Amino acid sequence: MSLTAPVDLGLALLLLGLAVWVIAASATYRAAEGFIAYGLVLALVWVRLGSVDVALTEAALGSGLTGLLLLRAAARLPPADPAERARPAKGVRVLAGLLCAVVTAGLAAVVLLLPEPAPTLAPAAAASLPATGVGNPVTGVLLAYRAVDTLGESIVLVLALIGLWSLAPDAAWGGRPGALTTAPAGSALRFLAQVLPPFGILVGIHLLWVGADHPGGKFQGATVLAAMWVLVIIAGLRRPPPVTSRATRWLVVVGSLIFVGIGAAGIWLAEAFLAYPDGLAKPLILAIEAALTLSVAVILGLLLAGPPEAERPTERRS
Amino acid sequence: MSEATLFGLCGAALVGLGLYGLICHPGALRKILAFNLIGSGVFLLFGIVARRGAASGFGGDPVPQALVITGLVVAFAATALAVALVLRLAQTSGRTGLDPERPGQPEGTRRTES
Amino acid sequence: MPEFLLAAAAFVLATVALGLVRVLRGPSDADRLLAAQLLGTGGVAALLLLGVATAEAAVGDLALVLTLLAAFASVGFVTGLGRADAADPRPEATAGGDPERPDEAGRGPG
Amino acid sequence: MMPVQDIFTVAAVTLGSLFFLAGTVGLLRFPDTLTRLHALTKADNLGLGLVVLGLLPQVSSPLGWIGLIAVWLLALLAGATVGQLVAGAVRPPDGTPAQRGNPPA
Repeated sequence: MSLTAPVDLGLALLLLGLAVWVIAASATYRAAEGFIAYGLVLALVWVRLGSVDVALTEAALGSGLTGLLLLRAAARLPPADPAERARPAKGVRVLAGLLCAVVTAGLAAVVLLLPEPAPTLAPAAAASLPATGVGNPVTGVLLAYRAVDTLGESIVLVLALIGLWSLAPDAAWGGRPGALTTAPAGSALRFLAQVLPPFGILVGIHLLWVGADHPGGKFQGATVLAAMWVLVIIAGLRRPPPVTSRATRWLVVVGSLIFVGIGAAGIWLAEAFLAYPDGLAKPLILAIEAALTLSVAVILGLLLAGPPEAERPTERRS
Repeated sequence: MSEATLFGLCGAALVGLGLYGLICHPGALRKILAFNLIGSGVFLLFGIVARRGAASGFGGDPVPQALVITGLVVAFAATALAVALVLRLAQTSGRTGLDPERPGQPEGTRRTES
Repeated sequence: MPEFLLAAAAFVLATVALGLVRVLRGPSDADRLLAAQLLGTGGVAALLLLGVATAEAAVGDLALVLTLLAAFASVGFVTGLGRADAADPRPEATAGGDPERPDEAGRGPG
Repeated sequence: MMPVQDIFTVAAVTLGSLFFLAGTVGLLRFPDTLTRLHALTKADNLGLGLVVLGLLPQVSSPLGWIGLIAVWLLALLAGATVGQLVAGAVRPPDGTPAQRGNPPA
């Protein structure tokens, strides 16, 4: 595989260069731009590390959604006044640099001194794979071998949304999230928001569907779906639902509820929480995946849409 | 040098860079960006562990890969919450940094809300 | 054949990395977006070359997702531009006319 | 002796890579944003298109072909729209004669 060395080296240099740009850029907006490009290169690195599942997640979530979130936040934030722009004193920066160099050196030493042969849980995961009927080992791990992690994660997402909504001023409660509304969209943007989502929805469902046997899965599919929803909102074709909407709230929690329900049913049917009865593992996993995809897509979109804002008609003056 | 080692060293450098930005940048949004850099460096370290653990016909150990996917989703949720906190701070006090010693906000941006 | 495809991937990556010099030089944010866009397309091309060269399946899906999300991020960028200059509707944020933020304009001739 | 589809691949991928190089040079050397945009869209559409075209004979499954072509079509759509958006964003306020034909953004 020595032929891939130039590609690897190029990717590593590109990655580090963009990371330096994110830290050193003069304006927050520029740093956020750099972060999007950085995420894209990182996705290629993950492909080189043989983890297409992670590469998909990084491209969609780490670069796409996080990048959009930070760009819009940088654009909304009032400019910092000079007092807050001041960097720490030079001595502090040198000390910080030294500390970071020590941390990096320590981690590099760990990387170079990793044990040979490498410990691995791959055989254990492979052994439990046939029982689940799923072909993609990462999906198998996420939903059978380490299903408790995934359940916790889906609940963390709901909690993050509750935390975000609770930041709304009292007067704004019950309103619609306002972080995505912009000035009236131009015709090019409206066109893109009408043409792209059908493709995106297809890709999202495709990712969910192939995730059972090939790289892909609920989080990747849900992220693409959320991105398409957010695109439609940005273009002004649809408005985000008000936070008091009962249907939205049900969509937010339905994935976790079904996951917990099937997990609890496992106590009686398979003698352990989150254990699947023999022969039913694959349909149950698919049911959980489908419900979670829906919930995660809605939650991710709402996280991007921000806390509710009061609808002030005077806000629209320019 | 194998690609795992190369990208592992890359991850170590990313953690250091992000840590420096986290300490030295006064702006809260820049701190969030730097924190995301640290996160991706740590994920890369997980990635090389996964790569080195390739066995049983898989390209990598699926358990660390699954952990990274979980981590990425949680990192996004945390970032969204942090960004909302920063925006709310700016909305109520006009400040974009976290330094309590310097409340200094330009005239007209302050809106007391308590 | 894999050797040639890998070399082509390295070449495309190197050229788009060169294009990132535009990110450093600016001058406007729109120019930076162009460089990022080139990196996106070049990255997808390199990914496809790499995927075929190493017979890595599922790279096609990743290329689709990258293309979709790159377009999505560009939209965020352009609409953010509109917001970053005078279009901020919040009355409490007196963003307009601040001399500290010339870089976020991206508009203006040339 | 190289099979004919390999020769095709080498030719198309080489040409595509050259378009990427040309786009990069244009991005670096052209004087203003709109001309740079012009250079970039050539690299985007033709460079990626030729690479995809060159890779087609190397992929055996019809699903792989559909995937490759879908990537290119999607990139065309996204590139065209984003180009329009960028051009709208950098246009001088309220139109010089050169942009009079465009609808207001």
